[in-house]
Amino acid sequence: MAEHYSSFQRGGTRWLLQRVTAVFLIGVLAFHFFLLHFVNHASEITFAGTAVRMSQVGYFATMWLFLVTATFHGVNGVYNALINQGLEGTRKNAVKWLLVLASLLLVAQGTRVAIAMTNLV
Amino acid sequence: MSTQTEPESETEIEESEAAATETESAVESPGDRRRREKGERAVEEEAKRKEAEETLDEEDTVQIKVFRYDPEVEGKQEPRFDDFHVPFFKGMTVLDALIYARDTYDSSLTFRHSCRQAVCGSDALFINGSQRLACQTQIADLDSETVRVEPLPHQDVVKDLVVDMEHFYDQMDSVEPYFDADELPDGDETQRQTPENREKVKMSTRCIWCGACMSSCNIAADDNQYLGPAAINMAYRFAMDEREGEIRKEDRIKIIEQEHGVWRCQTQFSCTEVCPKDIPLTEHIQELKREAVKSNLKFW
Amino acid sequence: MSHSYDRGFIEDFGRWREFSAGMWAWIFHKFTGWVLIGYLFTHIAVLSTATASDPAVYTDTLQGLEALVIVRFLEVGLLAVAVFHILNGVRLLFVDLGVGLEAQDRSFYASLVLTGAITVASVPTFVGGVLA
Amino acid sequence: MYEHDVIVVGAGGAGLRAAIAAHEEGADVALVTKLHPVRSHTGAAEGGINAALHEEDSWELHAYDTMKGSDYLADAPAVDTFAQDAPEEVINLEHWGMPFSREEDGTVSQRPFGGLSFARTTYAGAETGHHMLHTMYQQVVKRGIEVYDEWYVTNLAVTDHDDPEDRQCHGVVAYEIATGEIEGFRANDGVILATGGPGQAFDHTTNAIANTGDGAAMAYRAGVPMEDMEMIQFHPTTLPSTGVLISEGVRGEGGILYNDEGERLMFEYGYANNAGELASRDVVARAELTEVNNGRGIEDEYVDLDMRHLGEERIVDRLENILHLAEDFEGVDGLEEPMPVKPGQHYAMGGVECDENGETCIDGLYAAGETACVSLHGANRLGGNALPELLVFGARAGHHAAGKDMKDAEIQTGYSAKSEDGDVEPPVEPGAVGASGEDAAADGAVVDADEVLEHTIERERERVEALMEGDGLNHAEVRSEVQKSMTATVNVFREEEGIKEALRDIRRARERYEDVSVSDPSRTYNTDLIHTIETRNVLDVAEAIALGALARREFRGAHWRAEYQERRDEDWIKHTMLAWNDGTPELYYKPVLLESQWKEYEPKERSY
Ligand SMILES: Cc1cc2nc3c(=O)[nH]c(=O)nc-3n(C[C@H](O)[C@H](O)[C@H](O)COP(=O)(O)OP(=O)(O)OC[C@H]3O[C@@H](n4cnc5c(N)ncnc54)[C@H](O)[C@@H]3O)c2cc1C
Ligand code: HEM
Ligand code: SF4
Ligand code: F3S
Ligand code: FES
Repeated sequence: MAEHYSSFQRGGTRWLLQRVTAVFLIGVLAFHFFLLHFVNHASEITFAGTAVRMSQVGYFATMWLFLVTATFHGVNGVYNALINQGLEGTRKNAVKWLLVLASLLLVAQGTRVAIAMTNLV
Repeated sequence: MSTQTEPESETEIEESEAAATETESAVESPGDRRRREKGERAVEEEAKRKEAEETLDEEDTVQIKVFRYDPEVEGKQEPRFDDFHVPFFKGMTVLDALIYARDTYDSSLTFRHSCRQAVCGSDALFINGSQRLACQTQIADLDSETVRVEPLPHQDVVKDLVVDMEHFYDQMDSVEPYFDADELPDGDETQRQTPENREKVKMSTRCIWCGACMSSCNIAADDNQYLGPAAINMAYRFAMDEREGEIRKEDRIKIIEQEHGVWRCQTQFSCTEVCPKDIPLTEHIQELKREAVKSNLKFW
Repeated sequence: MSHSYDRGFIEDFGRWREFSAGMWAWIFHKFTGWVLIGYLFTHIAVLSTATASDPAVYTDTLQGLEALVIVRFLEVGLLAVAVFHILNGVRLLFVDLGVGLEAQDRSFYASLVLTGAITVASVPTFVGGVLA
Repeated sequence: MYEHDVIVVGAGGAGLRAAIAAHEEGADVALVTKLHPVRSHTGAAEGGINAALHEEDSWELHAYDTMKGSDYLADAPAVDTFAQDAPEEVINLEHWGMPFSREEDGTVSQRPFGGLSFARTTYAGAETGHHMLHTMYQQVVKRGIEVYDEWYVTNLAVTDHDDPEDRQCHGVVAYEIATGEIEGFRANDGVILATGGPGQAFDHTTNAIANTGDGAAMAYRAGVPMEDMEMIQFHPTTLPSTGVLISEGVRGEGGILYNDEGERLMFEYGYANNAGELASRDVVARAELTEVNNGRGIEDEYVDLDMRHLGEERIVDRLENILHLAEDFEGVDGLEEPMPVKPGQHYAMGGVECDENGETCIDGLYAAGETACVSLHGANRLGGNALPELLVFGARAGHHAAGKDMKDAEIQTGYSAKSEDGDVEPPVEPGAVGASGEDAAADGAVVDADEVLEHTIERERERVEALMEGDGLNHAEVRSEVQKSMTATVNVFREEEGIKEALRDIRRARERYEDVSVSDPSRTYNTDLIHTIETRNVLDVAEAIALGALARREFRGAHWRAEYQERRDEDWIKHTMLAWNDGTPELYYKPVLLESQWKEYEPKERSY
């Protein structure tokens, strides 16, 4: 098995993950939009309201997953697009790590924000 | 002929030729005569051609606008379009029109063609903005006053409508396009294949290597190393053929999974739309993507 | 062989007129995807105001932004972009599963039309607050 | 200069099989072809491949059917070898992955075909030839066999001994179409010609535009006799504007032929009161033309083939590709209207004389496929017998050329096999204009291999130079005149006067050809030049066909003569042979071998 495992091509995994995250995002994005623009009008949003929602563990987890999947999906999408555009070699590597860094920062900052929104701290 | 003995027939020719030259040479030498005749004929031809073009009735002619380019010939180095007026008949194809234009107006008009029946794949061209086989395209179906004919986009133009197919062939070759079974029965036995399995690969075996799909694909245009729809379809044809066996299939999946393989396809469908053999290329590419994912998941 | 003979206009600009449904879908999906990821970054940046020690900063920022007509319209645009990306994304997921490939062009047009309809329908909700 | 053990000219079914065979024997082999292999016309074959695969079938039955179909003009050793080797060859193809149509149990399907006593035609949908061609090309790729594609072979490098049977072939000279470069290809062990049919000698044909009989013409001029050239098969249902073939399947399913008056002609005028539309190809073709000649043709040209009554469901189910063909190539919707059809040239039974091992009378020169005449099809080819011929004799030629130990051929080749002088009186002198042996110096001076090649290359360079420099006629005119003349006179119906007319036209065309030149000055992809050279070949082949037709004064198989309405076995069980004779063709006869080491055949009436 081991050698098969080593011949594993990441192209396929990323492709698959892009689809899996997409499926997850369909639901969550729709929910997110609906909740914050139709149920609660965006203009009426206050920190207090946000804090109430974010303090529910389920909602918090969903939003955090939303953040992570969307980041992966979006950044991976951008990366694919650039590769298809003919990005190669060192530049490709540079872009890759740049994107990874950006994602990590985004997720980290997002997480910090999310935690700040709860009344846990 | 054979009833005559050879020397006889030879003398006969000599005699008749001698006679011919004798009468003529009183006036001019044979060389002069030939040149004069050539000249006269050229004038005649020109007149005929003019007349032919003039007598063509607007109503039953079509105008074809053809891309011209020749790296060597002065005046053709700058690409241009030439117009030809061709008499129309029912059932006329774009290839018929091109042949007519070449044989009647300009014998240097260059394009590949052979079978005239959509099996040799020589004449995929860019006709009125789409990749089609000239021989398979009825002028009447184009519904347009003029027919614009160009060489396939995204391929180097060699001359006029001829493009360099080497790259396309290379891509085809790179997927190991040959049947290679894990094991074969004894000499005088055939392998078995279910009719369902044959049905499954049937469409993929119809490819005539015309290159239309590759030319239409935006991804292939940008990424020269992309295998392209035809080559991937070729891989599909063998990977899905149950006669080859699992081991070979695994290898084939690895080939199409490479960096510039199936993952590059962005399901733009234009390949499927232009394929003159109606091969569902996108479907085959997508199925291979799933096969690849499946074969990778197996080992998790 | 990376490029074909330069046929100028025909090759570089003229081609889009010859694009078919699948190509447009691809272009739109790309565009909307980029907008969305761009938005995600800005979104988090804006929400970062929540980390300020005073909760009012967050509330003020958001409500201040929402008070701008331009932001409201941008939101409509964002919705359109998201809706299209979702609908076409679903279309692509089906394509990946090999389902309904014959209808790929029609499903693209359907995505467009639906996106348009949803967007128009939601204009009152979005723009309502500021204009009223 | 390139050098290989075996050079195969042409990469259709026959050429590919020959190359694989030579490679199997360990030879260094190269394919030199004017079209990329997959563009060869073998790809157009629809129907199938005959082979006695079934246990209840036998090669003897297949051989018997083939001999009967040939109207007893085939040579028994060829027929027997063919029927014996065909099953193995078809199994080979299957092992190479050919996508044959299958039965429920996974075995290869076989269907009945005209003139066969057993359902022994294997097939792959209605695209058998396409699959066969591609399957073999794939094997060529797999084996890494060198392919020089878009190289046009212009001549053979043959020593210039006086007697063709002393000559030796050392290679070929070819022109690279893309660059205009002329190069020699030295063959250490043999050259195999597999250049396909001569359909372009006619203006209405199912053959490709590239089927110009190049191989036959080159071999002919090098001294190999042409055999039974008059035997041309005409297919009754081809589309008028292009000649695209409408398969016999339409009539098989119940399609009906109507004339301009809406009459079901096959019965109305008693052409075939039993079989009707399903009578054999030659009968139907003659019926259609008779209608047209009697003023009952539609637009004075064709008749209608109607299948609408079969119903959409059945048509779509079984004849779908016919709908596409009619739509794409004639602009006719077969579900809504009848399809126009007329007879078209389809296949040449005759060709380059060779034996069961593909060898011609020139040492080191082989021929295989439609361009060759082992004499397998005699006066008429059975449907489904050409594709297996490509396999069987392609393989044999390849093996033999590569030095495999094979049994000696029973068929005799060359002028020395002559049994009888010819007796035709052509109205004009045939052969080269001002024949002086321009194609072979014939003084025995050039015999060394390299010298022969150099010499030939030089001559070809001069020829091309001359064609490029001149300022004369466009070859297309010359070609189309000959094509028209052949179709008008040496067609399904042949009358003495007509054939003579054709010979006169060909003579005139030959003279005009002297003034032909190429107007495209470019060295890059100059198809004008290629076509001009091809036209020369078309002329030689057309003339050979007409001469054979004039000589054979009987009605046998595909060859119908107004003046002689029956088969005349006492006088005419013999092959018409034509020797180029350095420019002054000579017609002679050679016996038909009705006996092989296995069997003897007794001529019987050919009725089905
Ligand atoms: C429409 C149609 C349907 C048919 N259906 C059937 C059928 O159902 N069953 C059957 O048994 N037979 C059928 N036949 C007959 C059979 O297909 C042909 O006889 C056979 O394919 C000829 O094969 P080939 O290899 O001899 O020549 P081709 O396939 O014609 O190949 C000729 C090759 O020679 C090359 N060449 C030619 N000239 C030169 C040159 N000067 N220099 C270099 N290369 C050259 C070409 O590039 C090409 O590669 C059909 C024929 C036609 C036209
Ligand atoms: C809500 C449901 C969503 C679905 C169904 C979805 C679906 C998809 C799919 C299937 C792809 C892959 C296209 C391909 O590779 O062929 C894709 C690409 C992409 N998506 Fe999404 N997506 C969704 C949400 C999002 C969100 C929220 C973002 C932003 C964060 C996003 C950003 C992107 C980007 C940037 C791409 C790459 C576009 C490109 O090819 O250039 N998507 N999407
Ligand atoms: S897949 Fe279709 S379009 Fe592509 S090369 Fe083959 S036949 Fe041509
Ligand atoms: S056009 Fe190109 S992107 Fe894929 S579906 Fe066809 S290969
Ligand atoms: S001429 Fe052969 S495909 Fe068009």
